[in-house]
Amino acid sequence: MTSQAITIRGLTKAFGRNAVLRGVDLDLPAGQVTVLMGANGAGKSTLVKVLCGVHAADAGEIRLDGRAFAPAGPAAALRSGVVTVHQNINDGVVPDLDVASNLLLDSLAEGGGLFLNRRRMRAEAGKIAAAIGLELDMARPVAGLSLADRQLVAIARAMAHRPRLLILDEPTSSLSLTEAQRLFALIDRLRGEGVAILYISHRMSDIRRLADRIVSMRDGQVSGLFETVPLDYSGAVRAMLGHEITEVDIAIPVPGAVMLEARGLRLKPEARAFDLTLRRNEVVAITGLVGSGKSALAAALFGLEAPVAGEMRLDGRDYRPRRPAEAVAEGVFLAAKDRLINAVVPGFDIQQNLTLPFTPRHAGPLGLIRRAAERAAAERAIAAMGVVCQGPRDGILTLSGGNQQKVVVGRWMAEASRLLILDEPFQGVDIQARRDIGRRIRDSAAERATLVLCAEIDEALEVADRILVMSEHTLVGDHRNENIDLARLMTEVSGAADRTKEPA
Amino acid sequence: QDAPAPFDNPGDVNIALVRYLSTGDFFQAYLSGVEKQAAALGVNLQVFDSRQDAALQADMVDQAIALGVDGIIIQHGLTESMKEAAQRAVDAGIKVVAFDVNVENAAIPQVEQSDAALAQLALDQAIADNGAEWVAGFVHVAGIAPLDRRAAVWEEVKAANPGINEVAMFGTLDNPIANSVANQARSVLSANPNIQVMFAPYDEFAKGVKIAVDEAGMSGQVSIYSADISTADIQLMREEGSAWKATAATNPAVVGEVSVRSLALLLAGENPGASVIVPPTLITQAMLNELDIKNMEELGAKLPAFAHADVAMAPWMTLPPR
Amino acid sequence: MKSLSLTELAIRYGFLLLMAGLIVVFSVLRPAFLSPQSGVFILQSVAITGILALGVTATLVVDGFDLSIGAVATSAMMLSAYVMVIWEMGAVPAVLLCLGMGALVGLVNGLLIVKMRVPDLLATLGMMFLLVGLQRIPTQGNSISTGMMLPGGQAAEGSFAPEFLMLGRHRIDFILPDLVPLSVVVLIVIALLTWAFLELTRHGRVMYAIGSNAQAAGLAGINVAGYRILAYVISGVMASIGGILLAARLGRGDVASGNNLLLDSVAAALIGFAVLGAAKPNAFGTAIGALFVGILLQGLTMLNAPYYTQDFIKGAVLVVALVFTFALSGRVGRARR
Amino acid sequence: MKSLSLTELAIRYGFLLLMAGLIVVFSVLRPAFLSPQSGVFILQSVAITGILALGVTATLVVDGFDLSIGAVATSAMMLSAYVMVIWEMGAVPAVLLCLGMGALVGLVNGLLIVKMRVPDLLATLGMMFLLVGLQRIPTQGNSISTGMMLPGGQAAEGSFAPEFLMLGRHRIDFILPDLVPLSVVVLIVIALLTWAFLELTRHGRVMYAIGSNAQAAGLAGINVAGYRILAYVISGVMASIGGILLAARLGRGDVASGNNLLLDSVAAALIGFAVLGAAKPNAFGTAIGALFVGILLQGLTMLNAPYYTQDFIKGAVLVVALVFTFALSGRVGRARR
Ligand SMILES: Nc1ncnc2c1ncn2[C@@H]1O[C@H](COP(=O)(O)OP(=O)(O)OP(=O)(O)O)[C@@H](O)[C@H]1O
Ligand SMILES: Nc1ncnc2c1ncn2[C@@H]1O[C@H](COP(=O)(O)OP(=O)(O)OP(=O)(O)O)[C@@H](O)[C@H]1O
Ligand SMILES: [Mg+2]
Ligand SMILES: [Mg+2]
Repeated sequence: MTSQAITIRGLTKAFGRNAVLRGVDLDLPAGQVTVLMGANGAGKSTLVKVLCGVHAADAGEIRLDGRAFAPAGPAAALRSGVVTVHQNINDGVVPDLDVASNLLLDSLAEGGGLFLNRRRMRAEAGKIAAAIGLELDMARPVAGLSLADRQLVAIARAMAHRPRLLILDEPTSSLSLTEAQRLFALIDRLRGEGVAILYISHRMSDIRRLADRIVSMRDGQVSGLFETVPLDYSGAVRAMLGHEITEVDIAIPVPGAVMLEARGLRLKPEARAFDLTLRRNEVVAITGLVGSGKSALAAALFGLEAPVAGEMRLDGRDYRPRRPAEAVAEGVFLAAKDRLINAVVPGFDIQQNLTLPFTPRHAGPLGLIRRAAERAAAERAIAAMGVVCQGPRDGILTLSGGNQQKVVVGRWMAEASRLLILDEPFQGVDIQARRDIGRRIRDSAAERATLVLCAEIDEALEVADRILVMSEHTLVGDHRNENIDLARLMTEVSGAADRTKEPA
Repeated sequence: QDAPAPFDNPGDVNIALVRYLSTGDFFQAYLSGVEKQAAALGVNLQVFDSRQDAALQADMVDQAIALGVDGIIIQHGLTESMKEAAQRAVDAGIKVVAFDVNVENAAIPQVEQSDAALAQLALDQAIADNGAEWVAGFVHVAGIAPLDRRAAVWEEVKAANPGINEVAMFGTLDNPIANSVANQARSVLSANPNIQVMFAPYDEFAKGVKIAVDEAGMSGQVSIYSADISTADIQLMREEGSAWKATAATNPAVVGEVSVRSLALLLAGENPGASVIVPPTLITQAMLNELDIKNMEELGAKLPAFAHADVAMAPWMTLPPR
Repeated sequence: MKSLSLTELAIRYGFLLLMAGLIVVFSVLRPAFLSPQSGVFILQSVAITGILALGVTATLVVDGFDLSIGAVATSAMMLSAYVMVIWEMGAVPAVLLCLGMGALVGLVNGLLIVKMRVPDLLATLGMMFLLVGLQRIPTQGNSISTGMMLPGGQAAEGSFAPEFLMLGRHRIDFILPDLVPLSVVVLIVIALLTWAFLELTRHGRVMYAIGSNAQAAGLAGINVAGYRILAYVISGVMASIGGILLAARLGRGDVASGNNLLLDSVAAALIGFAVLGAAKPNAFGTAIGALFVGILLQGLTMLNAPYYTQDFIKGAVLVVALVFTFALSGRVGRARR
Repeated sequence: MKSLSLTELAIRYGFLLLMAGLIVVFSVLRPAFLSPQSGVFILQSVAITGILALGVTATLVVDGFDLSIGAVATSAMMLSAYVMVIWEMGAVPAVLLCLGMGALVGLVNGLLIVKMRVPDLLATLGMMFLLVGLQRIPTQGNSISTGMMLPGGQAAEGSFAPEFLMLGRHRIDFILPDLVPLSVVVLIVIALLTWAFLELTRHGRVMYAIGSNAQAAGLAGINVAGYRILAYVISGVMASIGGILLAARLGRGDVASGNNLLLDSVAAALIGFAVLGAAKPNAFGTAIGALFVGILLQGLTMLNAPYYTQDFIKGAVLVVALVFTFALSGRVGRARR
């Protein structure tokens, strides 16, 4: 038996009447990676926030190295060696400060000299960044970094801490394969140094790569513990869901008429031009590394940014949207990635979030909103997407991440479209929800063309009829999702990555 | 007649006007009086506006000293902040006059529009019109020197006439003043519907009270007495059945002219006296109606006492054209 | 309907209760406080700030802020006086020109903020100074009233059109004859329209979305720039309506700074956050906020409280009411997020 | 060092160039503008607003806002006068009590905002009204000066201590004898300290972190509540220093002075956004912003421009300078994010 760095007994936490943690018992041994699995809303992030001092537990006890541990705040938790990388990247970095300050943010908080020593700060920050292979100008403001780099900055800072317990809440949700790999190597090293690691993820590939033991969580309680090698992954999934996971079985339908036809599309001046054809009743996934240009393609199709060159035709007519409103009017919808930044309206309830793009359709003369119609539409969408909530008038932020994701994807499926673009629709959702959303996408696809952008190949395989590969802002592969040559697909994905790492 | 030095060559004479208050008709009219008299004398005028910043006003005196002006008119301000600055100017050999601010300096003549006389004239008229027994409302904001001086007279008159019963005192300088005072006066009138006389010794106050009296439909019952005057005030006083019965005022333009002339006397080596008082005029509603006076210019034309004050005069001085 | 806990009740209705308590106290001390005239008068005294505050609310909804409203109102006052007294035109052109001026200023504010990316506080502060100066240039700092001397030497012949003055002075029969001034009717109509616009129409909905997450709103196909400009135009037009009413009440173009109008209407809009526990800008709350200040000042004036104790009590009540709402609600309001 | 493009140069130095241009124009038109006295005068004229603006900057840095600074300054002025004239105490207790009062008001503001979750604009607006009233209650709205009548009937015997008055009036020899007033020295010292605190110390860095993303800062172990309260305390103390200087210059507790302090210092702090293309609150920019306004007004006064054209030009130059900076930089400033 390894020593138990952290023992948690009978932990409870409720928000108002919502009992989120209902007696959690959990041990986190030193030198091991404990993977915490759980459906969206199971309470994983809440558990994390109790451990790192953001929330106080209602009852129960936590012991760190045998001593009672009840941090008064994040600073206290950090001092005790409990270091956290939060799920929400907005919780990790300070956009207006430079990279160096961000990397040293917690040491700035801790104390030390009064005056800053710029040169020493840069050197120290450089070392921290180098440990995770992050090559950035230390004087650059974080606001200009890509999401992946921001995520890496937050991770690097946590890693530099020599923690007792390291908590990573979905750290790879916006990382590319290579970056994730570097993270895994670092985790391996810390594990070797005897750090207890709590790793939360919905990605089976991460879990398979890292887990020493798996704890499944369901409805605020631990529902399964798996420590014997080989780990029982399907048992863990069963324990977290309470039932067997439904298998996906892609039956590729006969595609209909051409819906979108792009010729000679060039997304960047230096990128190669490519063609793209999307048909009615066809679900096409585009996969590729983070930064390979998937979102740039979405931006071009949705009128956010004009392509450098190329012609587009939609349903047989010229299509050149200049702004999202025009794209929406033409029936081209985009569910953007990074929901908290690009999709969630925090001041709104679920219903208002669901109907946001289509308020004109729920409004009568003078623009007066017809409440009944709006509510009915919201309830339909909630049922169709399987959003777990008390009612349509609950605030969006009371939902767990996965359910928020269902809302912001569901928003665009409530109305008929010609082309539906879904950018990372599975970001942060649990495996069951992923299947649910995927099925919903496929079931409703008959009358439109559907384009799904996802960096995870697994996700593409689960949803698409056809998988395209994007690299360096151009399409480099086209596969029918039937006995796919995965090896070739992987080379197409990463081959380009070896040649150039695109500056963010 | 030949002007004495330095007015034999007036183009070389530079004077400065250093102002504390500038926003409003009174101050604008005062400025125009200063400008006209300066032009009539042919001297150069530099205007410094401190926008009610007393510290800045003191600095501006220093600035005027540094610019090497020959004379300075200090218009309003605080005794405490201006006293030393004024002394510095005097020490630098510059002639100084002060309007409506006591800089406690024997070398500096003080031009005054005599707030006490203003208030007394208006209150005498109120007693003449209404007898010595009435229910009164008083509009006042403490801490503003001229208003405080007018309030002192009010206290004296009240003490001398025990029949005057002050039931409400209110006032505010929130901008626009007339609108804010109107709001207050409405409340006061509904709480004290028996008020007969409103003493509002500042025309912005009187305007506000007049609006409130009209809105409350009490014009027949309440009489307003005030101080100061402007074209807009004349219009209001002459409205059909106006409650605004009388005001006591000096012509601000005349005060401006007198200020310049007092300074000119000093510069010419003559002595205007320690205190130059511009006498106020009582202006009643009846007077305005009889003479059919529509604006300040007609007021000046038809009430000569208002158009020109025969103070600080010298035979060699050119007066502004009328 | 969910049943509410005591705290929730306190948050929702605490502020309204406080207001009711004030009314009771004032009525006991001064029975005249409860008369219909007194009620109408309170409304009249807050009509102008209330209208301005509703305009500010529109900009607060899109997460903006308009510091220029006071200056727009006084500019409208000067402009209407200029049009009627000096150009000798009628009430209709005066009103139209003022509304046009307000819309134009709002448009410029909006373009500065949206297209030129100048932060809202900065752009509208600059506009404020600019207007405060500009409105005084045509008359060289003089107020405008009938009979004033023109630079040419003759007296201005024009005068305020009677229909224009009616806007500020005419009273319509309601319960008692000649009870309700037109300005109160204007306030009520504008408050209802603003409320309906913000709460009931898709445009209002979209503006709240922009205020909460402009990026997400833009990606939902909403014309974010257009709506933000619209909010400033609304604010400018409302401020000019306030200025028109002010001119109609005063009957002249007064060279006033408008700073107090600004502060009072911002106070009303911000107090609105606390009404019904909204914790966000909202038209109903703004109207109640304006009314609250009106009631407080009316009552205190009736009690002969000098102006400085009125300020003090206004501030103290404000702070207490807000602490009550926000501390209890545990929600962080959205004033600046 | 990277070489900068023309646009970048324009963004960085455009504002400073504009200022230099103004100085050249004014100097050509009025050679006296360039004298040391004139320079000192400009500094002195902006000393008090500059100090207040630096305090506001501290709250802007943590994404807050302090509307109560003007009222704190005038309260400090009244308090110091009260202490010396009515309680007949010396300069040291007067200064200490004022600083303590400023710190206390800042603390209360901070607690309201941080602990009671009242939005900053609301809390400080309430505090503003409260102080405006409170400061007049002890003297029933009267100004405080030596010899004033006390409620008891006798005259106040105390007077402003000479050492206190020196703070506003003493001039030290520099280049010319008796050139630089102490208040200018105070301004320069405070500006340097604020700049060093915000730019060079870890506390300043941490405050910027809070302003940029308070949530992330808190999760990194920063005492967000503590620093935000600190910012309001700094702001309160700075405002009270401004009030002390004002009292020392006036030599009396004047109820009518200090009306424009709030807007002028907010303007200076906001103009600071445009300096060196910072697009965020910063001490250097704030100091330059205050100086800019001082130069503009001094130059226009020397050119005999009436007060209203000064307002107009101040507004116009502000708008143009800001459009220039923000439109070119393409960055959205952080005024309200
Ligand atoms: N601050 C809060 N206030 C109210 N409810 C909350 C709050 N934070 C979380 N919850 C609720 O607690 C429950 C658990 O949320 P939590 O974020 O812990 O889930 P999770 O397991 O991390 O889910 P995901 O995989 O989607 O991230 C959800 O029902 C959520 O709505
Ligand atoms: N840091 C950044 N700042 C501004 N724009 C960016 C940044 N990173 C990416 N973009 C823009 O966003 C669009 C999409 O970027 P990217 O090339 O990263 O797409 P992607 O491959 O889909 O990435 P992801 O896999 O993360 O969705 C492009 O127009 C790109 O220029
Ligand atoms: Mg989570
Ligand atoms: Mg993408």
